[in-house]
Amino acid sequence: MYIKIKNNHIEFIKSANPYLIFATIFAFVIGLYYSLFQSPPDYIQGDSMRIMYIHVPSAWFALMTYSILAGSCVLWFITRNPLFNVVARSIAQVGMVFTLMSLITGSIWGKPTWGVWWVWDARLTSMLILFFLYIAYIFLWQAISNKELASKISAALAIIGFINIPVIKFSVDWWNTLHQPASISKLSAPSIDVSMLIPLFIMTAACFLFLVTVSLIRFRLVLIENKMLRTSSL
Amino acid sequence: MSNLIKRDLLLSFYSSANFFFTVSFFILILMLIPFAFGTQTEQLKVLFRGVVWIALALSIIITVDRIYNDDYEDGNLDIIMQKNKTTEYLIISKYITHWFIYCLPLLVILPVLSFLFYLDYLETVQIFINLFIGSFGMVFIANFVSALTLGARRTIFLKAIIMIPLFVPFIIFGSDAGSWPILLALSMLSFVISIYVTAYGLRLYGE
Amino acid sequence: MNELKTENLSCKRGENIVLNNINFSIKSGETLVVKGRNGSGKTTLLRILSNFITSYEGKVLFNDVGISDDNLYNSKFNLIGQKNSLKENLSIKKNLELWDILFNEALNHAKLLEHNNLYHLINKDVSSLSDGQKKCISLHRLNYNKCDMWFLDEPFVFLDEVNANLLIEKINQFNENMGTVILTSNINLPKKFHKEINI
Amino acid sequence: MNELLDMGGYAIFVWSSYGIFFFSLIIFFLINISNLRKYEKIFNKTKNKIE
Repeated sequence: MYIKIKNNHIEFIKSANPYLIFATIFAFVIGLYYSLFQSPPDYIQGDSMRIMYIHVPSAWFALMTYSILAGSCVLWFITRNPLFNVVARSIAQVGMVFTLMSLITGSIWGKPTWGVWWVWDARLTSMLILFFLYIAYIFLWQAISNKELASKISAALAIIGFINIPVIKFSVDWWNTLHQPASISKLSAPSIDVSMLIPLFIMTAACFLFLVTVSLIRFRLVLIENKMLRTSSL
Repeated sequence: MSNLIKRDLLLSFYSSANFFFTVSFFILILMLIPFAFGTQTEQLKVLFRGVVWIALALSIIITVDRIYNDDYEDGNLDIIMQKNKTTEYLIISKYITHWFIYCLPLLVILPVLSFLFYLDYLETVQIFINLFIGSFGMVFIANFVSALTLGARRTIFLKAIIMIPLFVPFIIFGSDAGSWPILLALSMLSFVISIYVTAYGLRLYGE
Repeated sequence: MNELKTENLSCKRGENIVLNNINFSIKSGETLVVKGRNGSGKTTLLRILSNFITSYEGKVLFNDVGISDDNLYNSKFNLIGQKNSLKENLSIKKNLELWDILFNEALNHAKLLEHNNLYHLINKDVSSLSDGQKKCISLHRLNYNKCDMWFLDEPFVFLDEVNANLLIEKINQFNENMGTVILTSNINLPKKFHKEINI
Repeated sequence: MNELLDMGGYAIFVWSSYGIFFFSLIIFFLINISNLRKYEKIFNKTKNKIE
């Protein structure tokens, strides 16, 4: 179970880096072409529907990244393998960026669709709180000077946040049924046309490639950071 | 365990300024409602139910450093941990004293304040019950955040960022009159999590 | 007759080794001086011995029982760390009262503090005292808790000659009553004690 | 081309969201890449000193 990070692994990641960057750019270009030119406008929402192609992938990856983050923190506590800590720390900031992007694009999309920039419903509120969980994770690590301690504590915090998210989702849902009796017509379950599915799929793939690329760059960064912490404290 | 409670109570008695500060802070936040929103009776009633929770959350946040940090920084936590080999007793007595010193005064002053905001007896009792149960849950959360962030000094803003998302469920349910069973469930959940996490934080601190 | 000993004690902090293969044994009535440079792990050693740090390699045995297994061990020592454990904004008297409760023991502070010529200051705030005076009051904690061992972390720092001699006298007395003392120091002490190790 | 730029009347929303999205992603990527270069440089220097 104990996976040690060897030098040739890092060399491999290093050599894969340009290809990954190229693939990401390529996927984004294709995705942009499909989402802006090739797909038809939605018959209700018109062209504002196109924001979905960047909003939905970033929301997915915001959630997925936090799941990976919390999962690797749990695995770190179980196996004591430092690799999981490095993974958690390298993925956190990418997740934060995706969360912020999904919030921004979501509210820009909300203006033409709902008529308002922001709706206090469960999904948006828990996304906002997710953003603050990322911030807490990242900045707590920076605030504690003993870095080994910092990793442990911020990992514990990430797991608590993971428990908190469903609780918040549930309570905001409950709150909505009490305080806002369907004042805003939400998007009904979208029956997405195939012509919309293709750009969405390509954009998702592109965002995934971006996630992998930047996470691997940050992986190397975090490894070097760890080594520097070690040598300077000797 | 009883020694620690006695000592913490005496300490808060000696530095009784702290105690008056939190109560004054609580009252002053609520006092801002009429200034900010006007003095219409119906509006004040509605706002009071919500803002009383915000005031409670803020007064707990500003006291979070006093739970473990003060004792950690001057070294008293060493003695406390040496004297209490079973960390759970230590943690539970800290819960009790923190609630007793910083939440009980707020609850005592609450009926007076709610009459100032034109609420009748029944409504006051409902708010009181909710606040009573919810304040325990918030104290549990404040305790584990305090224990976890012992290594990060003087970062009250960061602690607030960590704590406010955890307070959200309490505030959502707190402002509804009949939701005390859910608050009780939330408090119990936070107790279970808190006692593990606080013990973990204190153990890490010891190292 | 108590014996405290370590066998191949090593301690790692992340990747760097703080303590490497520490072996010593100390019996009742003896004093061990732990010497070493700044950051050589003296404080870590004392914190291991007082059960605060539990993740280490090797063994720490008190009367041939591991210290983390011995439920009574925590009441057998007094640790005086580098922090003074004093509330700066309270007077000495109030601080002593708080300690009395914490240690569950009421001492005759007047007599004990007169020794260090501190009793007339008892109503002053701790923040108005000098570092040496704070250290003296911190060392006053040794009077609590009739125990078998004292762990002193840099006890002579900030002390003037008179107080340092008083402390040495106190340690000698404690040794005669079959007490064990482990103290750390990075300077040469005015008196030779029984044992000395370098780390 | 004008049709594309107009986006059926939603131009400001679509283009601003796409703009913000890609701008942030690129900036984030560049920050990390430059941080990596910087750290690698410092690390190699210290490694040479130790050796």
